[in-house]
Amino acid sequence: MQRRLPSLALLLALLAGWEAVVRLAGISALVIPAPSAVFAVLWSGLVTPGFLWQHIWVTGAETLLGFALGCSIGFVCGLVLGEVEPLRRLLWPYVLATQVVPKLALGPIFIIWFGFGMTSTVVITALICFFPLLENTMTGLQAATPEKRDLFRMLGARQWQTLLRLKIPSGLPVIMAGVRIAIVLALVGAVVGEFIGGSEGLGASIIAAQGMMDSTLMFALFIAIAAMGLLFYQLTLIIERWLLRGWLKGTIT
Amino acid sequence: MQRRLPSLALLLALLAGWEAVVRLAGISALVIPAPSAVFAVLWSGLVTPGFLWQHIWVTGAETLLGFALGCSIGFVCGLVLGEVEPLRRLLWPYVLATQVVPKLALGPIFIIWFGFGMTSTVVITALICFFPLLENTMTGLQAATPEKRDLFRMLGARQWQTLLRLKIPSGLPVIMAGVRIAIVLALVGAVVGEFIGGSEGLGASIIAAQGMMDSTLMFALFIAIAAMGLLFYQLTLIIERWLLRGWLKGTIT
Amino acid sequence: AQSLDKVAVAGWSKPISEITNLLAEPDKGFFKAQGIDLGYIPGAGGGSAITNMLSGAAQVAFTDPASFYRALDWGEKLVAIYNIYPQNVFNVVSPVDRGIKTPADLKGKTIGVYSLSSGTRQNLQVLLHQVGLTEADVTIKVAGLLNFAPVIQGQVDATAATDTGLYVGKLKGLGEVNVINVKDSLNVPSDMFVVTKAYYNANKPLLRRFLVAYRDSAAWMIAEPEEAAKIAINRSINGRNEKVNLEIIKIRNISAQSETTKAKGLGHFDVGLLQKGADTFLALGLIKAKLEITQVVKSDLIPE
Amino acid sequence: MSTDTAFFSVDRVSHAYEDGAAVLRAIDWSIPAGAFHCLVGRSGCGKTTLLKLVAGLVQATEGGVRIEGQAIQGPSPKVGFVFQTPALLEWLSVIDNVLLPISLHRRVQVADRGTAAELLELVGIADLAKRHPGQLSGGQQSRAALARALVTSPPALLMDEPFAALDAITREELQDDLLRLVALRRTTVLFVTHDIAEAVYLGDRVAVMDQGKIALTASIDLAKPRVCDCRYDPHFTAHCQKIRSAMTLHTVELD
Amino acid sequence: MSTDTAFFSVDRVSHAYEDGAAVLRAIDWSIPAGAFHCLVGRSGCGKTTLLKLVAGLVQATEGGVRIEGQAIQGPSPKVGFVFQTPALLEWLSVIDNVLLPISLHRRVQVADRGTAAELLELVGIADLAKRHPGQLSGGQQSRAALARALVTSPPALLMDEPFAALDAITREELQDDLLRLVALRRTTVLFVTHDIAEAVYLGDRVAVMDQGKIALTASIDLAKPRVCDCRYDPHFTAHCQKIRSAMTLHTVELD
Ligand SMILES: Nc1ncnc2c1ncn2[C@@H]1O[C@H](COP(=O)(O)OP(=O)(O)OP(=O)(O)O)[C@@H](O)[C@H]1O
Ligand SMILES: Nc1ncnc2c1ncn2[C@@H]1O[C@H](COP(=O)(O)OP(=O)(O)OP(=O)(O)O)[C@@H](O)[C@H]1O
Ligand SMILES: [Mg+2]
Ligand SMILES: [Mg+2]
Repeated sequence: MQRRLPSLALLLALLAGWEAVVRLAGISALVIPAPSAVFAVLWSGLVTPGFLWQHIWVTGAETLLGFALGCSIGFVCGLVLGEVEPLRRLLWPYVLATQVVPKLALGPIFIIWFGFGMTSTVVITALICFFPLLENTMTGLQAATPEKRDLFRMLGARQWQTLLRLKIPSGLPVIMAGVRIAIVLALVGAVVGEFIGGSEGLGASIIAAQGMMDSTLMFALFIAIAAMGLLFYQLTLIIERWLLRGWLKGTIT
Repeated sequence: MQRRLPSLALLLALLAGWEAVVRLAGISALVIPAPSAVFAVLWSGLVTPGFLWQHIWVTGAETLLGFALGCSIGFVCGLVLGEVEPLRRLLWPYVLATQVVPKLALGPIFIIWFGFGMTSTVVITALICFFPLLENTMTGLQAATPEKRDLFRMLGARQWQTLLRLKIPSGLPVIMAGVRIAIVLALVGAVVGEFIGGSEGLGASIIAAQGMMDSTLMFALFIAIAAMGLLFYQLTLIIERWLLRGWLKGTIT
Repeated sequence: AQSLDKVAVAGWSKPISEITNLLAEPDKGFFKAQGIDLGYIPGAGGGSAITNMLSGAAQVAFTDPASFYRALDWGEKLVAIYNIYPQNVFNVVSPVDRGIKTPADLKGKTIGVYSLSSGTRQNLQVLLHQVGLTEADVTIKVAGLLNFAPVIQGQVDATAATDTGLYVGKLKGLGEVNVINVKDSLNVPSDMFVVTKAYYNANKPLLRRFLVAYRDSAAWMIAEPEEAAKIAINRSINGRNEKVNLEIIKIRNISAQSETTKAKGLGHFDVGLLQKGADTFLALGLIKAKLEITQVVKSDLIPE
Repeated sequence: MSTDTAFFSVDRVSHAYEDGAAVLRAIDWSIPAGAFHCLVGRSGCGKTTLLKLVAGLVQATEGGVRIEGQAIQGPSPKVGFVFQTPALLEWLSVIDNVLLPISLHRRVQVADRGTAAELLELVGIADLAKRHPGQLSGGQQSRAALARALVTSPPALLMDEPFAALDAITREELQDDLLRLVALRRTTVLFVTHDIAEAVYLGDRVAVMDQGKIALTASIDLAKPRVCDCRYDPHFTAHCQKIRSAMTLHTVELD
Repeated sequence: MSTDTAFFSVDRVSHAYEDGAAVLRAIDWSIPAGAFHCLVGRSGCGKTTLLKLVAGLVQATEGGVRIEGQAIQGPSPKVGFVFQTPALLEWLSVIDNVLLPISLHRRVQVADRGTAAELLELVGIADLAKRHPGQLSGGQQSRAALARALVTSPPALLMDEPFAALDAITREELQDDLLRLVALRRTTVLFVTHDIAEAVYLGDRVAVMDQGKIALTASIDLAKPRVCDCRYDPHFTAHCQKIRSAMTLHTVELD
């Protein structure tokens, strides 16, 4: 907690500054709402009557499902494409294409394929967050030193064993960086997915709030999303520390 | 070229399958157009009268500007936050917040802050693509072995020298993975930025095509975007190979 | 219990308070009373309502005439079966000090729209066309859904909006403004129910029941706006404020009625106006072929 | 030169790295089953390269290697290798590193843990079994690597300067332990070292390599089992001198 | 024990790693300017730890180190270090690795390239200057690391088994070269080795470390400059024997 103090102090200072600017300059609530108003909305959304929880729950579920799906696929594809050079040459252009084509515009196709509601959003989320894991997995697999590869060849390790017991552990710090990027993108993906075809969730609420020109609610939603992002990120950090515990021992730093 | 053949063959097979499905299942062109129609539009967009070039140029410029800006900021922030632990603790929550808050929803606010046109889009692009570089830079900086750190301490290297001459080269493969993720996200960012506030560019064209319910043009635009993405990605690969040339020598694989 | 027929409506929006009559189905059961299990598919604009319907996710599209014209122009076989909002709800709003009072005053001005694909832009084009102007005579800026903010900030001279948008804008302190209503120039309807011709031919009795149910729900919302405003609090995604709900519902109730509907009943079309709209679109180059509106507007299912 | 009883036979093997000149030039060598051969030579003469070639880790540019009469295609499960660098996995404890060759092929049993613990005892780092490699001294790391190579009792061992990082006394203890162990297991050994006395003490036969060629091979006719005292045997010293002069000779030629 | 003329003075230094027991226990040592001290000891006794402590790379748990009378806070620019592992930068060529200590402080001049080339010549890898570390043999890598430590002519050198990966002959050549060089430059040297003969040949004084304590220090009264022949001097052998017994003693005690 102590270590978080400066960050919190900065937050309060920023909020105070924002409130002051809004009040003194008389900026319309439409342009930028005062933080006090935003927190009032947030309070009513979270405490009484608490209408936000339902949306938080939906978005959270979509994020985590999409993240789990995207990370698994990204990781496995990273392994396969990293190990099988011809397959990489064959499929790489398609992997890239899935990434650069705007998901927002793919809406109708997703609806045909996956129907409405959570499935589409989860698929979009997975599609958005799988690429960093793919890239970082493929890069991480290169991290094992030539001597250790020779060791594994000498020990008669199968390709999958070398992967599992040497290349993945060697690349774990890099792979986990990919996971950290992915969790952040997953939340973005879930929100964007809801922009397209959701009738619930924080993303759908943002669009609705925009329609009502309710900037105050919009900012409250941003804050809820940011808080979720911080929470999810912290969770991945904890998982990472657990996975890397073997790694950290005996590195004199 | 030879090595690309299987990938091209797959492309042709996919296109043929798509054409067949659309024709046989009688799917409405408003939902999914036939590839033949899409290529006809693409031809007219690229050759005669070539109305697409202007948009490609705008989106390309925004992507590259945003990429350059985002990568520079991400890299420098990665260095600073990676090296200065208190600063990381202070600022990390804010960095995450900028990432998880949906840019699409921030759009209107960006317009108020940065005005209409390219600036907003470039800022959004930079904001989207800076995070992977930040994460991967911070992770890459940890890659130098303890012995080499000791060496640099022993040689009386300043912190910035250790950074520049040891940690950055050691982490270069990981940093470059971040760059590869970033270039892909930059293109996505530019297109999304144009969704919000652009009146030119491929993203704006997609929205306009959506308004005209012109799915054929929309798909043609997707293809143009995918082609740009492939091209940009190849460019980063070339740059990467050049940067890592020292690295590759003498790694017996 | 008899089994219900499933009908899904592809809307142009998320489940917002102005369509409370649809969202109130679990409370009021207008459709269930007609043996219909109602579904709602959210959309982003009238175009997506039609594509969602064409993709099979829904049977009925809740869409605007512009999207309808376009889809017809692309060769889709569609029919409009019910006039949801016969009144045009679009307008152009500018601060009083800009002195923009008539459509002609817009020449040379900078005007905000929601997006390049939105109804605000198309109706602005229609409005300009009525006074012999085109988009080339003004500067269009994409301002997003918070489009009154740039007006307040002075980044645009005027913005194209809707009646409900103007209402909430005023709530948010828009100040003194001049409003040019599109309906004063050309009162093309705002929204209609559209189905595919094939579905229309195959399911006339079901659609008839559907329209009866919708008509009843609309009549209920007109008669009981207070109750609707209350239901919207929980059923709609943007209806936390009951007072605002009430005002928006009242505004929508007004746009659901016209001279024609007063004469013939809710849901009836003024075919002449729709034809004029299509002709204007053709003149603007927004569609490529002349449309025969009488061929694609069917009033035979509209309940008496 | 290869015989039927040879475990390793190296037939006119040459090797050049991609960029450079020839590193090995037409090497012929045959190691009978159960023999202990040593290879000495100046730094950079190609010892490691030859060892990797015999192991099947490096492809010969010309010629080939046979194990028990079979031409090798790649690393053989019969051969254990001690690398010049310890190459321990940082994320595993010492004992898990030692057990790695077993755990790659089957589930580790209690008996295996016993074997591993005994080997750690043998190399003198039993109390460090739970540590991670980063927490060991240089010599302790190379001893852990040695234990790892021994844990599967491979029929043949290729050892690349395994004792280079060890002090004289530990080294002598381990030499005796190694001799005992390989005699017991009848292991075929090819042992690279830069210590002439070590080569003579350990080897049935010592080869001197120079610039990629075998400059000399000598049978060591000292009694087996060897004991510490034989180091002071005049025969021993004579062998050392001979090998030493074979190593220096070339340098003289060059000058 | 520290004197005014001492270059390094180590005062009752103890050290323990985070997890473990004491690795160094109340070490006292003083090295006069220009002296060549050697440290031998069994693997894992704490030699590397002491060297890093003197270098300022590791913080003493108790006691402190002074260089020319100044308590050290961290690594001093006056001290060069040869690590137990070569620690070369893979992405630089050999010559650039050697020039690294210079290039960190100023622009590399033609004269510096000359110095570096001379040092590579000295350690016998002049023709490999343009190679990258991954393309060198183990011994060649450690020689490159040696050249790197010498290139700035530091007033003091801390060397951690620099010749461990080298064959006997190269090693002897380099010993002589090193002695010549440090005599010329009047360099203060603390040299860790596991080779007793090497310690006696090189050192003015040899210390034996055992389980974190200095078990013995011996002045070596052989004439300087030393030449190869002195290895066969009975004095030399006597010194070796004494040190050896000091190293073995403890093991006997333990059994
Ligand atoms: N990071 C660490 N954490 C805990 N213990 C350590 C760590 N590093 C070294 N040790 C222990 O400290 C002791 C001394 O280590 P040190 O590296 O100084 O030995 P050394 O005398 O240099 O041995 P060698 O000749 O094998 O290099 C050893 O027993 C080792 O296991
Ligand atoms: N990857 C490589 N590319 C080019 N040349 C190489 C490569 N690896 C080693 N060499 C060269 O091949 C020669 C033999 O190397 P090798 O490692 O076999 O020597 P060695 O006898 O084991 O030496 P040491 O005793 O120093 O370990 C050396 O001159 C070395 O420079
Ligand atoms: Mg070698
Ligand atoms: Mg050591």
